Amino acid sequence: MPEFLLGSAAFILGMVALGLVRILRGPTDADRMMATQLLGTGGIAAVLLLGAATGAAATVDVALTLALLAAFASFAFMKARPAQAEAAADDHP
Amino acid sequence: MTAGTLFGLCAAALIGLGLFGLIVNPHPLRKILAFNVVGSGVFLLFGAIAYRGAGAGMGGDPVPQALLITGIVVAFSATALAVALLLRLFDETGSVTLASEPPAPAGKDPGAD
Amino acid sequence: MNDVLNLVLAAVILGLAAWTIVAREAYAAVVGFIAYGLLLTLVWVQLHGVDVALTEAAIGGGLTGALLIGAAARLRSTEARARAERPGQATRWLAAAFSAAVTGALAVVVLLLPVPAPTLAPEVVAHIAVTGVGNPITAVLLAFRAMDTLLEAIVLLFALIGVWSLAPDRAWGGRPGLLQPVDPNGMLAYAARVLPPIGIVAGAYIFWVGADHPGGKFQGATLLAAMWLLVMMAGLADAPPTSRAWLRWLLVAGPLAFIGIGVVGAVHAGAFLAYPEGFAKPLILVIEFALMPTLTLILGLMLLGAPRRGETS
Amino acid sequence: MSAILDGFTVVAVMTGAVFFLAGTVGLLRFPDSLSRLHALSKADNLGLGLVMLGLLPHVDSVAGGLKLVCIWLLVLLSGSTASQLIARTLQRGGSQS
Repeated sequence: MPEFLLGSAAFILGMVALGLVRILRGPTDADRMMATQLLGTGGIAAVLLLGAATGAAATVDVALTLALLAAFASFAFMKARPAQAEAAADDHP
Repeated sequence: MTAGTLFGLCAAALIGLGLFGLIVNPHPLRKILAFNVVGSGVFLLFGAIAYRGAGAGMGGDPVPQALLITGIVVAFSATALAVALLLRLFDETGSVTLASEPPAPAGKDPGAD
Repeated sequence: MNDVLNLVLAAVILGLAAWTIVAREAYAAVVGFIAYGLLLTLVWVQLHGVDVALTEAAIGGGLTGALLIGAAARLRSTEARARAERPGQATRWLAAAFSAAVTGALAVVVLLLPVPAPTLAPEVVAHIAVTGVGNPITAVLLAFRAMDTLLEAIVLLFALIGVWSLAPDRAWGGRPGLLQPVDPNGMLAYAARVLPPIGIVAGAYIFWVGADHPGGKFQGATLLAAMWLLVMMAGLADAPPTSRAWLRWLLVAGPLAFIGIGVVGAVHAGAFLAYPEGFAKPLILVIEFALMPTLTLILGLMLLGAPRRGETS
Repeated sequence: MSAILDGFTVVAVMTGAVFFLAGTVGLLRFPDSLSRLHALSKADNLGLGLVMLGLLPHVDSVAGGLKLVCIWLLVLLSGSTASQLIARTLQRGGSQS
């Protein structure tokens, strides 16, 4: 069973990492943030799977912290964005 | 290859990447970012060494791991101070250049104030 | 299977670090850096450092990300000019050669690390019973190397004083950060009402389990600070003016309590920060409780930056 | 009994992984930002939800299980709020350019 859980963690991580190509391609900052959000969710799933595979109960707390702080970072992104929405529109016509 | 060696080598590469960015990126904010990459590389190297020190029923050597926590928090405070300095410079002069003689305003940015 | 996972992690981390360095816009680079911090958290789990993973998740990805993204947004107009200052080809090649040499040297060091690795883990196991706490990391942070933690708290305080001292004269003692208008569409305000109660419970929980399981004051304080910042970001509360006496007292209370206990140790146990026999755990708990509000305030205020407005606006 | 539970875990986690796959494909292949956002929320909600569901039989206490559910609810809440905000900025950006 641990092998299966680790394999799933690697698979999910590989998948969301592929999604990071969106960070490279953009075109808008919102797209980049979406890729990070997907990575955040995938990261939480991977941490949970890792914790179940190794039996380390405390990893659930890592996932909890990630869930709260990832939300905080994406809100900070949203709050910072309107100030430069026009600049972004110039960069990506 | 054990996880310790793999992430140790990964850390070495991160430190190199960060140093490169620190030298060639002219924008101070990018230098701060690059410095954080160097910092996390150093932390990771330290963490890989802590991992190798597993023993006595522990997954890693707890002493370097505790120092890492201290290091991460202090690195955040240094970053915050650097960003505050940078923003004050920007408020004061409207530019953040580190060049001793600012270049002619050929690359005038329409967004600059 | 574990090796596959580690390889994927290492590859993605290197890719993201490279993106952080070469991306054209600072904004895109910071988004890459947030993702990078997230993946480092997973690496710490893989390296059996759950305490470090918690810290990285809280500070590396969350707080640093929010700090840098705000700065990147404000400095966007300066980027075009900075691009014109890019160093010449020769400098870049030299920098690349230098960085590659550093990496190579470090890689050799990593490959030549002694076997068996030196470790202090048996020492910690042998002496942890004296401290009364169950989490070895907490024992190291607050008993075996308590001096480090005390100095760290003071470094944090000095960094905050440094940030505050960057205030322009007219805003001295005023409120840090910008006045946030209440979000008209209400989504952020909604999140800022629903998330903090959960986040505060989670932060208190992570703080509380720190004595016996991974967790502790830094991680808990970061969660609390993030929730406080979220409420301010949504405009539901304003930052306190930096001239307030209660604020300044709270900021020094943690380090002062820490130093006080250290002096008591010098008198009763023979050395600064030594705990009298049998009193180790209660004293550690007192220090943790005293540091918690201080750390929360310092971490939050550091992210807000220097005061930029008067007390009233 | 444990074989049934293990089977349940395998099926749930694999289905969750498929949703992550779908989310990635959507994020990479969909033509515009709003449909990419749609793909993202499926991975967020269902992918993590199914993984969490699959791990529930493995927790060692009721509190551990509750924590798992709490994490999922948190991600649901913050994910949907962030999606709303992203969509609004996209709309605003679209009307400007």
